[in-house]
Amino acid sequence: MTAGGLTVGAEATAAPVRRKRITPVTYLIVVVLAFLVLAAVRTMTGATDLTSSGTVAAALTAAVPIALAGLSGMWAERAGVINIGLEGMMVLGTWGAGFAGYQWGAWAAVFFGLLLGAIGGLLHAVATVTFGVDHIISGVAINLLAPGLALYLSKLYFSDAPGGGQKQSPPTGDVAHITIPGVSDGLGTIEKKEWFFVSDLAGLLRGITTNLSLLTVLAALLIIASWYVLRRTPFGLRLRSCGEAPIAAESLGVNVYRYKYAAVVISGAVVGLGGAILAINSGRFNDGQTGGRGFIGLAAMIFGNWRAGGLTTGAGLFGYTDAMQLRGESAVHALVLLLGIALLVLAVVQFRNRHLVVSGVALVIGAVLVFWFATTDKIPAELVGAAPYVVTILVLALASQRLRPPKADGVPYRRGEGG
Amino acid sequence: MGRFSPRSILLGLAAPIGALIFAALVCSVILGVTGHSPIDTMDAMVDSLTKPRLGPRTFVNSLNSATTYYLAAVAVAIGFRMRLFNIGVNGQYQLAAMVAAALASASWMVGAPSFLRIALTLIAAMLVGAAWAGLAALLKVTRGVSEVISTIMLNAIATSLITFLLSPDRMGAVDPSGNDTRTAKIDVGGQVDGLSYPGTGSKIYGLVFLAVLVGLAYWFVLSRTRFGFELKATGLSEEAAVASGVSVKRMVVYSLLLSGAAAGLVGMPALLGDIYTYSSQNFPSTVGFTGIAVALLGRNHPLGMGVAALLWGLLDNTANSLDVAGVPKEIVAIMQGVIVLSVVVAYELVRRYRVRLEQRDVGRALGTTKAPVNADAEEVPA
Amino acid sequence: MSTHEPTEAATDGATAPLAVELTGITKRFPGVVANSDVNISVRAGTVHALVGENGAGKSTLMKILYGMQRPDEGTIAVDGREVVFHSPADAIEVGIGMVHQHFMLADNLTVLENVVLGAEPRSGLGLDFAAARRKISELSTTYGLGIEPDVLVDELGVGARQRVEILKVLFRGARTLILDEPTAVLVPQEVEELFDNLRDLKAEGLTILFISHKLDEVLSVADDITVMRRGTTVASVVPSEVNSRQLAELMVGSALPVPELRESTVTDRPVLTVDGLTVTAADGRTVLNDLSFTIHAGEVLGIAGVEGNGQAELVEALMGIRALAHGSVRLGALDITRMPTRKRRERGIGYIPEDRHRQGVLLEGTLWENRILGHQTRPPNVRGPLLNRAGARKDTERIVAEYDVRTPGIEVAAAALSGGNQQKLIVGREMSGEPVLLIASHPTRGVDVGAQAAIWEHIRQARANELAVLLISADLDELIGMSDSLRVILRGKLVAEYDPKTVTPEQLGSAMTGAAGEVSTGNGEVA
Amino acid sequence: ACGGSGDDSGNTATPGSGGGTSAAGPKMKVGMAYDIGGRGDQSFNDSAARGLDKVKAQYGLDVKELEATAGESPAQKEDRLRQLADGGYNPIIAVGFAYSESIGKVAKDYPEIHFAIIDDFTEGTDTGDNIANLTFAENEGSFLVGAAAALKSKTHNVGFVGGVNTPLIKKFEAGYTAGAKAVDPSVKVQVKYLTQPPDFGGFNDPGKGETAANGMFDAGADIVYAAAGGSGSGVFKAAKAKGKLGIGVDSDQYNLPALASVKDVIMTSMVKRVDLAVTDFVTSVHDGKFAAGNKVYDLKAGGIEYATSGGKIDDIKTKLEEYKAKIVSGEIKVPAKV
Ligand SMILES: Nc1ncnc2c1ncn2[C@@H]1O[C@H](COP(=O)(O)OP(=O)(O)OP(=O)(O)O)[C@@H](O)[C@H]1O
Ligand SMILES: Nc1ncnc2c1ncn2[C@@H]1O[C@H](COP(=O)(O)OP(=O)(O)OP(=O)(O)O)[C@@H](O)[C@H]1O
Ligand SMILES: [Mg+2]
Ligand SMILES: [Mg+2]
Repeated sequence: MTAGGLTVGAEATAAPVRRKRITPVTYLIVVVLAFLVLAAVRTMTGATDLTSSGTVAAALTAAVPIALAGLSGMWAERAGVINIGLEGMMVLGTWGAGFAGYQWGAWAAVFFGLLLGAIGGLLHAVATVTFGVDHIISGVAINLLAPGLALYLSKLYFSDAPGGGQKQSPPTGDVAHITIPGVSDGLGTIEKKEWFFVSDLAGLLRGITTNLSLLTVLAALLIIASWYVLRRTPFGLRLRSCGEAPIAAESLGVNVYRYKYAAVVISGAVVGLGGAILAINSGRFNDGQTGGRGFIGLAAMIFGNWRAGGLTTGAGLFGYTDAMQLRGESAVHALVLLLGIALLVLAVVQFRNRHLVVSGVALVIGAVLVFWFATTDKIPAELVGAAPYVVTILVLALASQRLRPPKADGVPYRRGEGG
Repeated sequence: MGRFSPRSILLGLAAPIGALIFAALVCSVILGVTGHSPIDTMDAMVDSLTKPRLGPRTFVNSLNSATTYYLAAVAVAIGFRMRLFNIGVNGQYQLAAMVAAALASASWMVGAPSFLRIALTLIAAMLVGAAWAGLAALLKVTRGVSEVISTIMLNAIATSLITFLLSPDRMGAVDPSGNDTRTAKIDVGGQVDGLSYPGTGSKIYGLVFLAVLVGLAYWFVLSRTRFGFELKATGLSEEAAVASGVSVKRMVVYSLLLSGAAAGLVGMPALLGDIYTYSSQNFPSTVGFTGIAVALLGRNHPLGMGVAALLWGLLDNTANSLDVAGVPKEIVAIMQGVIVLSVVVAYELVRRYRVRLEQRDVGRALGTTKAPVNADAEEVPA
Repeated sequence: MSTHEPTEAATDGATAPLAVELTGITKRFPGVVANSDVNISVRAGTVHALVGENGAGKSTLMKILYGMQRPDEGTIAVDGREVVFHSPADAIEVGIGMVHQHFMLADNLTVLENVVLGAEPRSGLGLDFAAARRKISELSTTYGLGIEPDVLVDELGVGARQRVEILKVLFRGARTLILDEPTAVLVPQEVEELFDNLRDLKAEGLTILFISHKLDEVLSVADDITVMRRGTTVASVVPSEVNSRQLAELMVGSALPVPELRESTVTDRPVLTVDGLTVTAADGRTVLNDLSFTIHAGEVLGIAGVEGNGQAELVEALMGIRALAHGSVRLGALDITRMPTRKRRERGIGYIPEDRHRQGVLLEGTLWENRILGHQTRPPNVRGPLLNRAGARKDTERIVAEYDVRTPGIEVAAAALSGGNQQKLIVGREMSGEPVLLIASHPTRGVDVGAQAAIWEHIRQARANELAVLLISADLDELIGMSDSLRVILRGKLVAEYDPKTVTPEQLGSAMTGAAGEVSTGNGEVA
Repeated sequence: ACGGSGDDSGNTATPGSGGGTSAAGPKMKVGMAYDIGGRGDQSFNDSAARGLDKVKAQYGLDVKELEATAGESPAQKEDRLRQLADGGYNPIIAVGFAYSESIGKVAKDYPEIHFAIIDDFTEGTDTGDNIANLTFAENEGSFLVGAAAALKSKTHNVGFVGGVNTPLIKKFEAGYTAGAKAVDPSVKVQVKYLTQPPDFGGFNDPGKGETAANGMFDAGADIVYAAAGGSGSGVFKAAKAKGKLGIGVDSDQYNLPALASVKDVIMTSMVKRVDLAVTDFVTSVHDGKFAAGNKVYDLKAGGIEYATSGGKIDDIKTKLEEYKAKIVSGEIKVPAKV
């Protein structure tokens, strides 16, 4: 069995003509329109949590580890190595943060998270690049190994530490949080007015300027840096060429092994950082802390079409719905309406593009959601937690699928055997 | 060169045995470095299989775990065979077990003949598992949604759905202790009797035979039927399969449905043979992921997965003994990870060696192994 | 004809300095000696051609010269100095560039990215896109390559891709160019353009090593020719002293087979009737536009065309892999327009796909499993829903014997067979079960002369038994020799029809590139 | 009552008929099977561990502590108890209701061994002649902290963050709401559970706790009760950032080292004296006074308390004591279900 999966259903492989690229301007227009709809729904339903600064801040915090997991996946897969071991490497990151954090503080925690994640990445690189092991298998093995190792070491190091336990570390400490004083308060006043759009925008801005963790800033910088390095530097070009056409890269003197190693180790470090941030934001390392975020990050990466911007959007969407479901049921209820409206808009768009079936399905689901919203006051508490997952599936199912994984993703490579 | 030549068998054994030895070495090093004695650890593991009372119990528990793991592995393997990654076995089996438990304990079932009740329970579990997997299939063939994402999402959604359904107003029952949310208990008529094993009161799940049956069916379908051939062909080369007239979309739907149906059975041995209720507290909740590891370790092979499931079950069930002996039982998880990794590395190394041998054989058969300096000897057919 | 020992060639050109000298090169692979004591001397500023059968070891030798493979024995000297290459980077360093037999391009990267990869101009940390763009445009105009730097390679046709490959080499300032079968996918006109480019390069003092199976081309462009057979050099000649027939005999050690149909067996019973076939791609482009033709029992219809003009889509549409936007397809009297692939195959359509590794075989499957592929609903492979393994094995033995598949047994994986033997197995399989129609895409591509002759013979025999054949090939000699009638496809349309008895490859080439202008149907005589 | 502080060394303890220990004999062997969190969870299991440590020092016990693995099967829980029993441990304490089924089965096979299970009493499942069920009236303690919250709230708006939506945690919610409403019938109580079973991550995800608490504070609450195990630290973190207050659970969280950085926002804690139950139980076995059946640790028995560390509720202590007295006397019946 080779990794990579079946291509059936994803029509993306066709269409070798010049595709319409979304220009920044259209992108901006779409974003503003979407925000207008959001503001309108907020005004209609009075569910202030839809756009409140608190939601935005919580969404940001929830999104960061997922975005870093996705980013990590992108680093590896851009070089042609599938990394399903993200979850395990993230666990290593959380443990490293717990280990270093309680002894030397939060920034040491960050560093150790990076380091342990990178070691996890190195293991994956040895298995997949040097030994040519199927990428999925190696990833699964790492996902088994890492939590076991973390717990084993926890018993060794944390059991007797003050405030620690067999399955958790003592507190890691936190890094500084920044608030822009005047701005935050001013925006807060506007946010409270509940003016259409203006207050919503204020909430958004306040959410990202108030009590912002430096780690969030670090993550944002890392995403931008990754984009730059992969897209704009020789190193990035060579790395991507290993994921698209390793034999071609080899034929131009690129040492494919070295770049694959670099990519997978960076991948491990990035997701390790995600783990560290998770641990620091929670205050300590905990068994089972990652809770599948590595997998969700992988989903965000696929959602984002193996691109930095896309995966950030995916993680943001996930973080947003997750924050919302934790903050209040009324907002989730309003979310149903929002989703309904979004689907109805999609139905119209798809109808104009003559995708009649998709349009019809979107119409029906959209109508059902709007009806559901209209006839109920709240969503059963048990189901609220599913909101982020349902939204992700719906978005994936109904948005047009133009996914394009790196061509040699998951394909084994050995030097001197190609061509 | 036959598949069963001595050389072939020897090579086949070299990989797993070498890997196990290597894994034992790695774990010894980890134990040694962290101040635990590898020998004592080994002792504790051996003890847990040989001591009176403990030994038979560990064996029975391991066999029971293996039964569950095996079913999960088959469910996973059906997809893997055609490079379809059903990460969602976990959600599928839990949802299926919950609905089946509710059905089996329903009051209108109580009078029915035992055989019928059990059969209905199993069928319901398979249907629910298949339906939940079918959602992922539907999303894939109609919208091209990667089954990796959709099944991860469906796992989480299943969790919410189960809690929703487990409310006493819906499919759940009131728990007398007030500490659990669960379905009503299945009474004796709906249970499957276990098999006694000398030396312990623990019983072997009666449904261990179901696992064997599923394994046989898996083997038969894959290696003896057209469907199995097409599944394998799709896995080896999607494009070749399409060119040969296989409808890959249909195969995706069938194999995910089958995979889901097998997943539906995962919870049944424990449900009908031991726990008798689907409880949010006490029903094993990660078997689907174990199934992935077992399938990979057993290389999707019906017998290989059986061996892998047993090994896994044994390791899992010696964990308590390690703890008692003062060795952190997490070493078991480490061992499992190292085994998976070193087994596949070993297989890969052996595979490379085997390919070289095979090419050499081909070369010999064609007479090109020795470079002929003057090639005029061989003439070209006109 | 005068041939001499390879070493003499060196003395022959003693006047010119040697750009490359390979001495005593030996390279062994598991089970094969790809190169055995090879000696070649290449004079600077010349075009040196390397010819030989499939598997003679040409590509391997060139990969050794390019640092992609390490020789087991022997030495390499460049410009008189001995060198040791550890990777292509070392070879590029001393001014060697190689255009490989198969494209070495990353589809999802732009032309610019493909070209600069590994030799990127930098500004600070980043890649200096402006400088790269400038240099590429410069080279492109100098050599008339017509390359835009910012398009995705994905969007380029084969000709353009070939030029990108050459640009890659020039970009690195190579003084010695290795071109491994650069013309295999080009039509005659494109080949001419390429050769013009080569002459320009030579005029600038560059040295070119050139591999081709098309001996006429070799004779027209080369200054020296080295012939390889079974891993070693057997002769060194100059074009003025040999003709292509002699060269071919040097290559194979005996006379060449020729593709030809002896007498017409065409009947008037239509087997395949295509009417108004139109296919659109996922993005809405029309890739096949209103195609209509009929193939009768005992007739071979050849389709000529530059790759990428809709041949692949046509085959897929006929096989039921791709849906039609309009039009109908009939097999005999039966409308099969909407029939799934399997049913079509059950009705007697055999299929030799263009890319055997991707579509034709399961590389990891055994030979008998490959025998079942595509015939998994028919005896002797199955009984009802069950496989008949014994039946399949037995019939595989038959194919191996009848089609001379060289293999140690039927339990080995198909990957262990050479390409030609894989192809013979596929042909044998598709000829099983008495097909009424055979769709053959490049049936002899990459197959050596012996196997080629065998495959032609099998097609001939089946045709005599009233098989209808749709033949698609890039080898114009094969097309002309094997077809009863010929059509030309260009940009998804059938633009011309020729009688293979009278048409020349040049005429076909013109029509294939659209250079023939108004010639269309008027020029061709209907068969 | 508190565990007697009599002798320091176990060797001088009175020989017990059922305990199987004697002055001259080997040390008494106590087996403890924790739930998933294990020793050091800074919460429920840790409280049991504290009790064990105390009696260990007191009687010089030989103890063996094992803990559960996430996602394990009931058979593995059963095996854990049997290993302890086979190893000669007596008594054996199972911490947490997850052991309910297993302890019932195991106890039947080892009639000479004394068992205790914390937090569960199910007739026919984990009852027997050799099983002591140690349960707590969490609703009563929650009532008091609910009352404290309502008394202290300036916004008439308080919150409840439950870790996982289980009946046990709902019991906390029921008491809390009742207490708050008893003080101020118009008070608004916001309720949120972090996860749904079988996802028990809600007991161990401070991030979720923080988000949920922030939501409540933003919606007007000024005091939030964190009945969420390890996730509580997130609630306190949110409270600290927003200048609000939190209420702890299980132990006196003001004094936990792991929460030192947020202790100043912990108004009080609903203390569940698992340690007391453990010491009581071990002492009873040690003294040969084992009693099977349900022993409820409630306000009256001193098994449930509210913490006063930090002095934030000193001003309302009298009122709380009044409520406490009413509950103890039975004048107020605290609901156990929502
Ligand atoms: N990586 C490899 N491993 C094993 N054998 C190889 C490898 N590469 C080439 N060979 C063998 O070496 C021989 C020479 O191959 P090579 O590709 O050099 O032939 P060629 O002359 O270029 O043929 P063609 O005309 O088909 O391109 C072939 O028989 C092939 O079997
Ligand atoms: N990259 C490779 N890795 C391993 N083996 C290879 C590789 N390339 C070629 N081979 C082996 O070399 C042998 C011949 O391959 P190839 O198709 O190049 O042969 P060939 O002589 O060119 O055949 P044909 O003339 O039919 O094209 C096969 O056994 C094949 O498995
Ligand atoms: Mg070849
Ligand atoms: Mg070649």
